[in-house]
Amino acid sequence: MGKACLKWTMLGSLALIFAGCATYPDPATTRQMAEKMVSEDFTAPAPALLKRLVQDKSQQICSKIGDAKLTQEEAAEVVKLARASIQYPASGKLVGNWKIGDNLAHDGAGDRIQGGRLEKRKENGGLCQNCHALAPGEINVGNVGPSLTGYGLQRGNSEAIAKLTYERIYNAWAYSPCSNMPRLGATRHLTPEQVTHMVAYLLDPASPINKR
Amino acid sequence: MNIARRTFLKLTGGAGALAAACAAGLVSSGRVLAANWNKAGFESKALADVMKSLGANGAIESKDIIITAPDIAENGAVVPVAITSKLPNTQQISIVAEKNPFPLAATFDVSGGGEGYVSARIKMGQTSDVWAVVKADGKYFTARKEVKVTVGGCG
Amino acid sequence: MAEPMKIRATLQGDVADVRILMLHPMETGQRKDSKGQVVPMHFIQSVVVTHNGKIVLDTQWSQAVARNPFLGLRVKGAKAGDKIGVTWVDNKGDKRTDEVTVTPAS
Amino acid sequence: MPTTRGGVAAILLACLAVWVAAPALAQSDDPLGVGRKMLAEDNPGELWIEQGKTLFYQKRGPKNASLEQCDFGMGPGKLEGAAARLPRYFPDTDKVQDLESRLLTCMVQLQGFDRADIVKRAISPGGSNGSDVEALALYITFRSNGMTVNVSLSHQKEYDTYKAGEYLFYRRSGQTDFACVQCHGEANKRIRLQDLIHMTDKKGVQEVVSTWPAYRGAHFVVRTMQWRLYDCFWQMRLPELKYASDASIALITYLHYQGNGAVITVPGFKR
Repeated sequence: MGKACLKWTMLGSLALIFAGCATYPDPATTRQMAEKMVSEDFTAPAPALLKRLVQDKSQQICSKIGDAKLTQEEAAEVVKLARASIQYPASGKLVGNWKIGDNLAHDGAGDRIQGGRLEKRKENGGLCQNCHALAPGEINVGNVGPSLTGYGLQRGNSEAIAKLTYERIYNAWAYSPCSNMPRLGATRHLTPEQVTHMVAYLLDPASPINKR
Repeated sequence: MNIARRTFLKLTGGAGALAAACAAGLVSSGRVLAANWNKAGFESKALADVMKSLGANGAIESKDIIITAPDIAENGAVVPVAITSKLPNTQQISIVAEKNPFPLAATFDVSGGGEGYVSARIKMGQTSDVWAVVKADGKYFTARKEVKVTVGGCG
Repeated sequence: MAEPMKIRATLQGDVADVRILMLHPMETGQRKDSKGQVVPMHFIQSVVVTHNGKIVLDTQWSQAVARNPFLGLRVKGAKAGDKIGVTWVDNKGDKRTDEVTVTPAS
Repeated sequence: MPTTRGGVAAILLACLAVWVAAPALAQSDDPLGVGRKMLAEDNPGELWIEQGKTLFYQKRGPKNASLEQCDFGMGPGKLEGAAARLPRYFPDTDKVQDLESRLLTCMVQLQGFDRADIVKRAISPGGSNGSDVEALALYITFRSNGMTVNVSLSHQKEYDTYKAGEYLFYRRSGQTDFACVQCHGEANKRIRLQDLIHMTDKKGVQEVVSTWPAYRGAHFVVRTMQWRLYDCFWQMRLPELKYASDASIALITYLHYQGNGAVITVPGFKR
C-alpha cells in the first residue's frame, strides 16, 4: 500500500491532486502515537500499578519490531544492565527448599489486575509450568521455553551450577539478552528467596523434576 | 468484570471446584420429577449401585459398544461423549462417569427408528473411566474408556 | 422464558443425523454466585425426541450434563421433509418444544 | 495468550491431580484433538445468533430505535460483508473503528444508550446468558460469514493506526517482560495445554481474525475480540485495557490487516 502510494507521488502532478497522499508514518511518529495510547488506554486500581506499562531501558531495547535484529552493542547493554540487576538472598544461600519450589513452579497466579482489583496473594506464583516441561510425565505443561525435565540430572548440583541457575531465573537476560524468559527476580515478580526454592526444585536429586 | 472472573472461578476454577459441582446434592424441594426419572440411579454414589438401579447387574463387556471421547479432556466442565452400540435391538444407553460423586449422568431410551447412537457432553470432576451401559434385546452390556481431566485454566 | 433450541436434522441415506443445542444453565445446586449465594439446582431432566410424532429417544439427565447441553442422535427410516420434534423439561417444570424438518444432505 | 485462572487451592489441587496421575502424553498423536473436534462441530455459540439479530432489529434504548440505521462502513443497515472490512476509518467520528467500537457509537447515537454503561456490561460474567454487545457483535460478524477479510489502508489514520498496532504487538513491558509476540511469535507453542496461535504467520493470524466472536467453552458464553485482547493483558500482569480504546483498535487493525484473505467463520469455538 505504502509503495503504491509512493508511485503515485512519483507521478508528480497527480501527487498534487492526491495532496497529502496517505502513507505509513515514520517510526518516531508511530512511537509517539502508540505511547500516547499506552498512557491513555489502560486503567489500574492504583497509579503505581499503571507504571507497569512504562518500559525500562532493557525492555525498550528488546521491543524489536518484526524481524529487526538486536545489534551487538544493544545486546551488550542488556547483558550489562541484567548483570547489575541481580541481587542475592540475604542468607547467601542460593539453594532453598525444592518442595516449596515445586509448588511455585506449578503456580501461575498472582499480581493480575481485573475489575479494578489487584489479585491478592501472599506471594506470586513462579509461572514455570506455563512454558516449561517439568517432571517426567506431566501433561499440563507448556513448551514456549525449553524442557526442564531432568535439569539437575544433566548438570549436577555444584555451587557453580546453583549460581548460574539462580542468575538465569533472577534475570535471564544476563545470559540470553531479550529472550522470551521474564526477568522474574529483576522485575520483582519473585523475591530472591523464592528464586532459591526454584533453584532447589531444579537441582535437588530428590526433586520430581530429576526423577528418571 | 470481576464478577465474570469470580463466577467463572466457581464454575470451573479447578479440580476441587469441579468435583464440588459434580457432587451436587439431589435433595431439593419443589422440583418436578419427570415420571420415569431414575431417582435411585441418579442419587447412587457408587458404580455398583448405579448398575443395580438400571437392572444391569452382571452386565458383560462388549466390543460392539464404541465410546468416542477424548483421551484428555481440556475442560472437565464439558466432556464430549458419544456412544455407538452395534448390538442388535439396542433399547437403552447410559453414560456413567465412575469417579463422579454421582456417577450416572444420563440414560437414553431408544425406540422406534432410533439408532444405537447418542452423543452428549458431561461434567467430570476428575480423571475417570467413563462407562457405557447398554441394554440390548433385554440383556445388559458395558464398555469403558478412561478420560483424563486436566483443568485447562490451571494457574 | 426458555430460549429456542438450535436443531439440525440432515439426511444421510435413510438416516437423519439430528444435532440439538439447548440454552440451559444446568445448575448443580452447589455453585455460589458473585454474592456468595448458592445458585439453586436447575437442570434439564428429560428430553424427548420424536420423528413424525413418534418417540425415538426418551432421555433422563442428571445435573452432570454440561451447561448449554448438546444431544446428538440418529433416526432410521427418515426422509426429507419429515418432522423432528424435541421437548425438554427441567426440574423446575420449565419446558420448551421446537420442531424442524429433515433436510437432504447438502 | 490463553488465560489461566483459579484460586490458589484450586490451582494446586488441579496441578497435583494432573501430576500425580502423570500418564504418558502420547496415547494417540493428538490426545486432545478428538474432544476439540467433537465440541467444535456443535457449537453452542450458534444459540446467540438469533438473540443478536433480535437485538439488532428491536427498537431499544432511550430513543426507542433499532440499529437498522447503523453504518458499519457499507452504508446504513448494510451488514453483508461489513465486518470483513473492519476496522476502517469513519468520517463521522473521524476515527478508525473496529466492529465493537462502531457498535458502541451506534448504540449511543441512534439508541441513546449511555456509553459508560454499555462498556461496563460489554464483557459478560462467565456462565451468564451473555451481554447485548456480545450477541450483537456475533450477529453482525455472522452476516459476513463465508466472506473474505479485506481490510484496506487508505486514509492516513488507517496507516497510523495499523503502525501503532504493530508497535504495540512488539512492545514489551511489565513484570513478565511480555509483548504479544513473546507468546504468539512462533509455531506449535503452548501455554500449558493451550495452543498459542502463531500470529506472525499468515495462516495463524488468519485463524485469529476469522473466528471471533467465538463461544468460549470454559465460560459458556460468546466472547469477542475486545475480550480476547483484554484477557491477554490481564494475564501479562498489565493494567486493564479499556474496552474499545484506541490501543485495542490499533492492535485489531494490525491483526486484521495481516489476516486479509481469511474466510470469516463465526462463531468460532475456543476451549
